[in-house]
Order: sequence, then structure tokens, then C-alpha cells
Amino acid sequence: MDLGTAFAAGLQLDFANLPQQLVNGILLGSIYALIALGYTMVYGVLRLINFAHGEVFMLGAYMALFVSWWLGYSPTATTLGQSSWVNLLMMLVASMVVCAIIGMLIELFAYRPMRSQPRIASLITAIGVSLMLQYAGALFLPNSPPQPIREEINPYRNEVLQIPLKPRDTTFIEKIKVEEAEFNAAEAAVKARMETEGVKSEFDLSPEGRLLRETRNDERNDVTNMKSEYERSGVSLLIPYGQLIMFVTALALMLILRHIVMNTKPGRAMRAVSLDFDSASLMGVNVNRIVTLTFAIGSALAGAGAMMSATFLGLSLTTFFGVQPGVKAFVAAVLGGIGNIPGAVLGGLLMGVAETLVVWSGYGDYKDAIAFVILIAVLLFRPGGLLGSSKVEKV
Amino acid sequence: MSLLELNNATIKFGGLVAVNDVSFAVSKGDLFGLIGPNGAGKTTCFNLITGVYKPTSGSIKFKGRELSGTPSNKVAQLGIARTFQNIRLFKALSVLENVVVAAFLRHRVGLASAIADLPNSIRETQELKDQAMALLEVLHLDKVAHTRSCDLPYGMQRRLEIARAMATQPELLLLDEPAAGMNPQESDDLLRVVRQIRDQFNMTVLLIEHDMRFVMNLCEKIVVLDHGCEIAQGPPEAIRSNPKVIEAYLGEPV
Amino acid sequence: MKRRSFLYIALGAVFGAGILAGCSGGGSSESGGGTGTTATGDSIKIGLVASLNGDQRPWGVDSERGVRLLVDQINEAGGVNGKKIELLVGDSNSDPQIGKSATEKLISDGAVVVLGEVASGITAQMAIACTEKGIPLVAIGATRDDISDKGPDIFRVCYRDSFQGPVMAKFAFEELGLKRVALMTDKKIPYSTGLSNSFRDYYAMLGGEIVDEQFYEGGASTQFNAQLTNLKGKNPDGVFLSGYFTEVGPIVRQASQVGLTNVKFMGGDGWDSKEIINSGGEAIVGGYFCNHYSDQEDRPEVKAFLDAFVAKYNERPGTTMGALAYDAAAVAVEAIKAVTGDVSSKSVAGALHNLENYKGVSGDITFKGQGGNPPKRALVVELQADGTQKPVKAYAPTDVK
Amino acid sequence: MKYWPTRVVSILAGLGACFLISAAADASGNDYTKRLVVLAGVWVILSVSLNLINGITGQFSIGHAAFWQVGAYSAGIISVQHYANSGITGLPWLLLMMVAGAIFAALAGLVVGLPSLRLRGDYLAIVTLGFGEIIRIIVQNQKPLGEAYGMNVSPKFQFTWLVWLTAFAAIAICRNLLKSAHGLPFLAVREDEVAASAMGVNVTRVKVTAFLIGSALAGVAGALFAHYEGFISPQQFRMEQSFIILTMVVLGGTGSITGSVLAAVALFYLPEKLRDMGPVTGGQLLAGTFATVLAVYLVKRVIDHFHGTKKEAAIRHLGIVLGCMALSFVLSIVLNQVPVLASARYEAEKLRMVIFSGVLIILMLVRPQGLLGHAEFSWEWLKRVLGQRRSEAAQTS
Repeated sequence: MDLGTAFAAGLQLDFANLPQQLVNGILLGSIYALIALGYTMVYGVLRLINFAHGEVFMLGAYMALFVSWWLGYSPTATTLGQSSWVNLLMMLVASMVVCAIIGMLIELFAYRPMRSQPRIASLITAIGVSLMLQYAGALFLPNSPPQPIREEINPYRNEVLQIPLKPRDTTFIEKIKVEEAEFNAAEAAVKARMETEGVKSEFDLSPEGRLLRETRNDERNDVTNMKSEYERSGVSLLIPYGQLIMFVTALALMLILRHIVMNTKPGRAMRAVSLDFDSASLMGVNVNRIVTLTFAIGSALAGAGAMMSATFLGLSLTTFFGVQPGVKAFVAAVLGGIGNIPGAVLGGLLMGVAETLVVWSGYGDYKDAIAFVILIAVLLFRPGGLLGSSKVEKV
Repeated sequence: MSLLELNNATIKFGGLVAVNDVSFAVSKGDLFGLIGPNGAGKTTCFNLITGVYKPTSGSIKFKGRELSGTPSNKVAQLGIARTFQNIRLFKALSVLENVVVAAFLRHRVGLASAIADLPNSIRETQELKDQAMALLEVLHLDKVAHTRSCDLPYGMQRRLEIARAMATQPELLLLDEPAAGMNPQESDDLLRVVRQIRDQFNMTVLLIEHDMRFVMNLCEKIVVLDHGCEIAQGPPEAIRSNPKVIEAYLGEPV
Repeated sequence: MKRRSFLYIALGAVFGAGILAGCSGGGSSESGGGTGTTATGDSIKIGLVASLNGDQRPWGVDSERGVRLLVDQINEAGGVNGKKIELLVGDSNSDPQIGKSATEKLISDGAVVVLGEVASGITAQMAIACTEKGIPLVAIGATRDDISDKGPDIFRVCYRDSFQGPVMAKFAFEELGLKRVALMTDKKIPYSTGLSNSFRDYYAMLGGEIVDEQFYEGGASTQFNAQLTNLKGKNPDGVFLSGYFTEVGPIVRQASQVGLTNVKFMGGDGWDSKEIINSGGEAIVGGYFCNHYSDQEDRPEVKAFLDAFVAKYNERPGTTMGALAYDAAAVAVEAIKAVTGDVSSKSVAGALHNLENYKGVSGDITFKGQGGNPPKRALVVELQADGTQKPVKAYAPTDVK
Repeated sequence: MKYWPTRVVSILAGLGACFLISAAADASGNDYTKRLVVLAGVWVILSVSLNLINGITGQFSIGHAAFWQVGAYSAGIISVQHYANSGITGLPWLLLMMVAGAIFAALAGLVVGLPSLRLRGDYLAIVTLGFGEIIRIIVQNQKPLGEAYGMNVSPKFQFTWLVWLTAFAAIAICRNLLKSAHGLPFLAVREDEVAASAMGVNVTRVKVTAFLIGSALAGVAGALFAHYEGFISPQQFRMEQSFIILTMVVLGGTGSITGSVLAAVALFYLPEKLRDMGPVTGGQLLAGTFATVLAVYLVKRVIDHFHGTKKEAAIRHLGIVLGCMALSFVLSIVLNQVPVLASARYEAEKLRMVIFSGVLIILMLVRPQGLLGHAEFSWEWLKRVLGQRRSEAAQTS
């Protein structure tokens, strides 16, 4: 929207939608948070912005695609196997494992040789790796046309969780039935007319037939209107099952991560390394192993996010698939305080909600700028991010 | 009138009181020592004076002017220069350049002239370099003037920090453990240099030092801090025999 | 001292040489219409700029395949007037600026005519480069209207957005009987904004109501819940999605999940891909969009093209750009055939301006008297559950005004 | 000493060099070459100006394309709306637009520079990156600016020499700054902010100045670019462009002006030159990749573990590279016996970006401090090198 017209138009707020939009925001944010964790963990131990994280995400999505093909859901398949949650779990695990391996390999070959070098040099290597994966991937991965995962693999694709907040006006149900009956009659009339005229398409009908069709169209619009009025007579939150699964899985993975970091030995080592790289290695922590582990865990989380995004949202995969989620997640990580694990989660959720609210307020075309606006505003007041501590440099 | 005056200066970091109610006054021409065990708050005092931190309460006056809240670079302009406990040279710059950065404080030519490379800028650059060279000679660093500062041996780096601080032409020079890590020979040299600074360059020196021999030989007045509190003040002889100081350094007599 | 004076002499010499050079022509600015290139030797070079890298690679790869198919066919049949056609390919990396460099490289390598781009933004830059050199450009899928304003010899084999948008508006209003339509526009691609505008204007003119317009950025969005929830609140009968299929599929799939059911989804030729049915899922079945042709048509040109394409590449073209690229190359070759005498960009441009009733895969193409914008029919197709596109209504250029 | 003669001669030589470049580009009679020359100039300005912010002052800015875009669009829109009734034509107008581009970009630089006072390192990086995206999205949504499609900029001014003159001016500004005592505070801020501040350097002012000059230069580049191209669109100022500029700075050697210039020209020409490469079979691709990885590994080992003279190290590097090239050749013949690999053909146009990113990674792995490190080209350096040769020759004879 042109800024001039935007100011003239003002805000168009539909408060009935607000609860739903908040839910949408949290669903969106949970995926940002999941990817942001990878950035934040790597940053925590190496002080390196892993620009290739978005590409790891992309490769995870491709892995999910390949598993779905292997399971019989190839683009051309006409007879599909039984869809079940086992399929989804297999895709999830495969994506996570493959991403973990890719993350470790990237660290081993591209970042480890650079560890003693200035950080900006590793940053350029990271950019190089990211470009390499995008462009070399384009040569070898199926991407023209972009490939989506077939939705049939998801057994819960047609289910939506409804949480009623205010019951609907049930008197509409009868009215809808009446309207639908009228519509069905009109539809049948069109069908009959098509048979008598012997045409395949309803758009080839004679003038008389067109008249019937127009009546049918009016009836259909009536049904639509009545149905939406019925819907709007009550308020309920809709959560697609797919996205609910995404949210719950993301939450579970984050809790597992928290457990690993807080309560296990490698987790303690990880925290030690992130506090002071050199001292940790002097204290007998095998720093290389911990860095590898960090990359593995962070990349696995990205893989999980990628698999779920690709499967439940119907996204088409190209090798540039990871660029924007990568940037968004990076912003989320910085917003929460890079290097800080709860911060990444908070930053991700906050960004999801912020973006959704921008769309809600009618400025959807500025959706992708809002993340950065919030980020800049937050950093001005808390230079270390929301939960990050801006360390006072010791003089 | 005293040159530098701390009145009940206090700073708290969260619950920790790093400097508590410290008051002392440095007069012009003093060689003033600030000593105390590790963690006593000496360097924090320096940071308060040079504007790295702002005191929670109390005042710091320099030539009668309130300093607290003044940013570091303003403090330097007013005439206070310092060295750092953990050496903070401009590592990739040469020795000469390190000193010129500090001497640049007194520059007059504007940025536009520099960008246009006008004669006055060239002349000034040369002047600053000459000044810096002269200082380096005083501190016997002229032979390494074009070496990268991080390639210097440790003792020289310490001396370079002093040269750099002096290049801002301060009235008050704060030296943070100048003799740390030096052997007796080097620290004797340093002793002479610091005296020379006071006598030849008319600078007042306030220094932090752990080397007692160094401090006692050099300083005319000493303040002792412990756990952020001032526990003694006076000439070296008085300090040496002060039971509180002995206790602070050696612990409670058993 | 001696060395320094040598330095001065050297610098003085550089200066002198520079000034001389400068006087002789360094300050030239506007270079009006160029003179173009002339084919010499035993081959005629035609250039193709395509997005072989970057996020528009799917279209780039398809257009390269389409053009290469035609060039190979022509050469196997003995070329044009005994001369082989040589195809030069330049990569635009999905970037307008690099696309322009690629165009100029092709021209400097001797291309007499340049084919390409699918994206309007890149084609606009190419058109500028071609116009400066006096080279004719045949755009493949750039439907944005103002492309052809960039120069006198800018042609295209597709229809324009100012036709495509109204066709869908008319279809929606008259045939589908939709009275309340919402728009969803991809703000990142010029194609989508242009198409949305032309749809909106014509639909309003017909008397329909545009209830809402929502925006997203292609490649930047994964979840469209927020936009779709807004749309749902506006209670539309239909939604016009003017973006590329890469986003349209997920949008439609997610629309059904947030309860935006009972609406008709419509779009432009950006929908065309065999994968849209997989990304859109069950929800997109029954969606209508405007296309250049359908592989279900039983015209002989379509059959011949598909057979040849499958024989060469072992699969059907991924998008409609395969066919349009084939047509673009075909009209260029047709024009070269029509040239009598020297094959130069000037003569080819002239021949293109005189081209009439070429039977292309995507329909009849006539440039004569049309200023580079052939009046082409548009085909509204309906997506079937098996992924095929069922042609439901064809619109002639005269059907919408 | 002999100030004015030196000055006049070097300025005139700079002018002369610009005209020479321009004349050479024109003489090629090839608009592709000419465009590359002009764009190379634009990239040089961009990389030198980012070097001032990033390399010299140490402020980690990765959104430089935003300033370029602000310059291009502000100059463009002013030209479109006011050229006709301004009464100024030709070069003076373009100069005016360059000033306008510089002012608007500098204002943008101020907006970014101010928060940078509170932010360090990666936080600043993400703010600059975000600023770039915000600018792009705002522009993309403005009707008068042509939204995503872009806008025509008329009139077009295609002065090759002016682009290069600006590039030389940018280089001169940075070089003069570094040569005078004024440049040292910038370097001091990069090295240690606390110490610099304690030495009386006004860190705030230095940072803001760096952002102002750097962004103003990028704005000038934008104005020139917009008027040269005649058509600009938001797609040309994507985030990737910022990364490329950053890469030029780092690859050239952070802080080295010479390095920035060389890297800008090299990184700009590399992908364009790769267009001329022939098609490659799968076998060749595999062999080349393998040999390159091996060579990088070995060279890296030599760098890390070899402590001999530079000459010996260089000979070893050369040996390794030649050996790997031979290996790649032999391997490609062997691998091409495998039918699958022999039949898979990759056109150069498709491999361009892969090779580009590969070169990037390799250069960073082998030479992380950048091509030139902190070194600068200077006549003294040239004389030293030449003098060394001469004295060596004298010794041997």
C-alpha cells in the first residue's frame, strides 16, 4: 500500500478476528523460534552468524520430500498408500538426522579451518557456503518446477481444531439447509440442461441454460453468505491440525533442548563453551566435540522445522526456500538476545505475533518490514536484545 | 586548590559496592599513589575519573569542574589521560600511529581539509608526527616507531601506553600498574621516566601499582583502598606503618 | 629526484592522452537508436536470456528447453535458407541488472534477435538494452503492459495483463456469477501487482465489488493464516490470486484450513504448472485460471509440440513457458525466413512487424499493425483432480474492451 | 615542498585516466564491454565506501545496498519530476543529482549511524541489514516509485568517465583521510573503542562521520547508476547485493582501499567472464571439484605448518596447484568413461554462480585476511619492489 493512501485510509481493525490472529501469530512464531534456536546456539558457542543455516533448513525440506516420494507419494503417483502418523514421523526423523549431518559437515569443512581467523572472514565463508548450497543445489535437486510435498501424506489434513469462544446462532442451521436445498435443485437443473444440450462444460450452454446457471450462481452465493453469517454469529478459534502438530512438536523439541542444555553433561559443557571458549577448553572440555554437537542439534531443529513447514503448509521447494525463513529466524534470534535460548523462543513468538498483527491491521504489504522495525526499536532500548545481557566491557 | 578531588565517590554494580565513599585530593605536581589488594576498586576509581563509569553518588572534580557524567573523550580533552591495566593499544597500528592518535586530540585542521589533502592538513599531520616522535624518543621507543604495536615486547608496550597517554598533553596522568610484569631493571628505568614526566612535562601523576618498592620510592602521597573503602591516606612512611594497611595486605594477625 | 621527474612525465602523459581521448568522444551521452547487428558467416545467431539461476529458475529452464527444441528442429530440417541457427544463451540470474548485462553480451556476440524473459521486471531492462542497439526483442511471458512502450521493436508472444485481468474479471462476474471478490497480491513481483490492478478495475467496471485486498511477498511467507483470516472476515464469493503458483498452492491449501471454504479461487497464467495440484491439494481442484493454451486442447500444434518436447526431454514442460518460448523462437525464425537479402536485426524487426497469422502452440500470433502486442486469445481453464487443465472458455481479444 | 605541482598533476592525471578508460570503453565499440566498465566503476565506489565504514572504522554494516538504493531512487524521482522545468540540462543536472543522491543517502546513513552508537558487532550488523530490507519494502510499496516493477529514470546520462572520476574521488577521499592524522581516529575506533575514547577520540562523531561519508558515496553511486541505466527496480538492490559488497571489502582485505578496488573489479567481472566458459560434462565437474578441494586442503596445510621462506612456500603452492590441475585433467578423462557422467552436460551459464561461490569459499579458506590484508598500494611500495628487483639483478650480475 502506498504510504500516502495508507495514512488516508487509517487502520481497519476487525476486533472479532483478533483472538484468531493472535493464535495465528503464535503458530507462525513457533516455527521462527525453532529455526532461531539453531542460530542462537551456534552464535552462543562460536560467536558466528551461521548464514548457511537457512540452507540447512532448505535441505531438510528436500529430505522430507524425498522420503515422501520413497513412501509412494511421488508427484505422478495415482494410487497412494495409507497415510498415517508413522509416515510423518519417518519424515521428521530423516530430516532431522540428515540436517544434523549436513550441519556437522559444514562446520567441519567450512568453519573449523577458519576458527582462528577474524570472525568477519568466517562470515564471508558462511555466505559463500550458503550461495554454494543454493546454486549447486539447483543443479542437482529437483526444483524446476518447484516441488511440493503431497498433502495426502498427512492423515490430519482435513481436520481443524475448533475452540468455541461464543456459541453460534443455531437458528442459522435450518436456514442454511433451506438455502442448500435450493442450491442443489438449481445445480441439478443446470446438470440436466447440460445433458439435454449435450455439452461437456456448463460454460457452453445456450441462453436458456445460462439463465439456469445464473440462478444457480445466485443460490450458491446465498449459501455462502448464509454460511459465513452463521460462522460470524459466534466466535471460535480455528487451528488446523497440521499447524497444531507443528506447534506441539516445536514446543516439545524446545523443551527437550532445554533439558539437554540445562541438565546433561554435554549441555553443561555447551554452556561452559559459550561463556568462555578458551577457558572451557583449558578445563578439559572437548571444545571441538561440543561445537559439532551444537551444530548437529541446531541443524536438527531446523530440519524439524523444514519438514513440518514443507509438509503441513504445502510450500513448493526450490533451493532458495531457506533464504527468507533464515533471515526471519536470525532476526528473531537477535531480537531475543542472540546466544540466549529462551530469548530465541521469545523472539520467534514475538515476531510471529507482530507480523500477524500487521496483516490484521490492514498493512500486510509491510509485514516483512515490521520484524526489522521492532528489532531496531528493541535494540535501541535494550542493545543486547530482550533477554540477552548487554555485557559491560571490562576496562 | 587541588587538581583532582574525589568527594565521597561511590559506585555500585547491582548489589556490589565497588567503590565506597572514597575521598582524596591530588594537588598539582603530585606523584600520587593508589594502592590496595586485588579487587580493592583501584581501577574502578580510574574508570570513574575518566568517565568510563558514572559514580552512583559523590563528586569528582577536576580543576574545580565536576567530572561525573562527562564522557571519556571530554575528560581526555580536559587534560586527564590514562593507561590501562590490561594493555589496550591499537594493535594493528604502528607505534608512531598509536601516539599520533592521542596527539590528534589537539588538532586544529578540519576534516574537509584532510579529505581534500590541503597543505595545512599535510603540515599538521607532519607536526603531530614530529611531536609524537619527540615523545617516543623520551621513552626510548623511537627505534621501533614503525613497528606494529602488537609486535612489541611487553615492557615496550607498557611504555608505549605511557607515551600515548602523554601525547594528549594532559595535566593529570593516570597510570594503571605501569610496572606490572617488569623486571627490577626495567622498573627502575620506569621510575626515572615517571619522575621525568613530572619534572620535565609538568604533569601530575596518579598511579596504581602493586610493586611496593616502586610505589614507596616514587610516590609522595598514597591512598590505600580495600574492598572499595579508603583505609589510609598519607605519605609513604605513614602508610608503611599503618596497621590497617598491613592487615589489609597480610590479613588479620593470628 | 630523477625518478620523481620521470613520474611527473608519466602522469603528464596519462593526462594528455586522456584529454585527447576525451575530446575525441569521451563525453557522449545519449546514444539514440542503434544500428543493430547483421548476420555474417554461415550461421544466424539468435539470443535467449533466461533465469537459469536464482528463484525464477523453473521458468528459465522451461523457456530454455522450449527455445532449444525449436532451434534443433529447424537445424535438423536444414536451417533457414541453408544457414544454421545458432542459439546463444545468457543467464539473467533472476536479476534485472544481470539480465541486462546478459542481453548486451548476446548482442555483442552478434545476436540479430533476442528472445526472453518471463518476468516483466527483467524484460523491461532487456527492452531498454535492445532498443538502444536497435535489436528486436521477442518477450516470452512478460505480460505486463508497459513492456512494449520501451521501444519500437519490442514484441511478445503472450497476451497482456490488460487483457488477462479483464478476461478473468468477466469470467468471474458473468460466468461464475461472483459478486464479491477479494484479491491477494504478491507485492514483490511486478507481474502480480499489474494483474491485480487490471482485474480490479475491470471487475469494478462490470459492477462487482472488490471486498478486500491482501498482500504477501513471494518467497518470504510460509504461513498465510493472517491474510486468509482477514479475507474470511470480509465474506467474499471468490478470491483472485494473481501471484505465481509457488505461493498460490500453499495459500489455497491453507485457506481451506482456516475455514475459508465455499469460495472460488481464480488466477492468471502464473498458476500454470503441473505441480500446483500437489501444493494446492484437494482445495485447489475446481479453481479457474487464465492460460495461454492447455495441453488438453486438440489443436495439431499443441500435439506436435508436446510430442516433440517429450521425445527430447522425457517429460512434459513444467510450466506454460515451454510452449511460449517455443512460440517466441518460432516467430523469430519465421521472421528470419521472411527476410529477403541480408539477415540483420533491422530486416528481422521489419519482418516481425509484418508477421501475420502464425499458428503457434499458444494460438495465432499476428504482429502486423499491432505494435508488438499480438491480439491473442485467452483460455480459461479449470483445474481437475488429476492435475490436468480442462479448457472451459476461450476469450477472443475483442471480447473484452 | 612541491605541493601544488604534485596536486595539479595528480588531479589532471586522474582526469586523464578517466577519459582513457572511457575512451577505451568506447573504442571497443561494444556496449556490453562499456556497460561492464561503467558498472565496475559503480561497484568500486560501493566497495570503497563500505570499506570506510566496515574496514576502516570497524562498524559491521551489511546493508550497504540500502544507501545505494536511496541515492538511486531519490535522484531518479527528482529527475523525473523536475528535470523538464528546471532549465538545467546535461552534465550540471547530473552533478546536481549526484549531490541530491549523496544528501538523501547521507540522511539515511545518519539514521543508521545513530543507533550504531549503542550497538556493537553483530547487533549493528542485523540493524543495518534490517534497514536495507525496510527501505526496499517501503520503496516496493510506493506508487510514484513504480512499486515492484521499478521506475523509468529520464533523462539518461551515460558518462563513463564521470563514473570512474567519482570512483577515483572516492578512492582519493579515503586515501587522503588515511594519509592524514584525521584518519587515525577512525582506525583507532576500529581497534579499541574504549582506548580511543580515553585518548580523546570522539567515538560517536567518528562513527557517524564514517556512516555519513560512506553512505553519501553510495548515494552518489546510486544517482549515477540510476541515470546510466534509465530504469531501476527494487530487485536490483536486494540483500544479496549488500552481501556481495561486503564480500568485496573482506576479500580485498579489511581496511585496504586497494584491496577493495581490486576485489570489486574482480568479483564483478568473474561471473560475467564465466559466461564465456564452454559446457562441462559431469565427469569434468566431478574431477574439477575433487582436485580443487584437494588443492585447497594441501595449500592450507602448507600455510599452517610450513615455516620456511616465502619463496619456498610459494613454490610449494605452485607445485600443489599444478599437480592438482594435472590430477583434475587425468581424472576427468577417467571419469568421462562412465557413461552417466559423460552424458550429463552442464552449460556454463548454469554453473556461473556455483563457481563464483566456490571461488569465494576457497579464497577465504586460503587467505582469510583478504587478498591484500591491511596493505595498500603506494609508489613507495612499487619503488621498493622494483628497487629490490634491480638490486637483486645487480647482485647476480
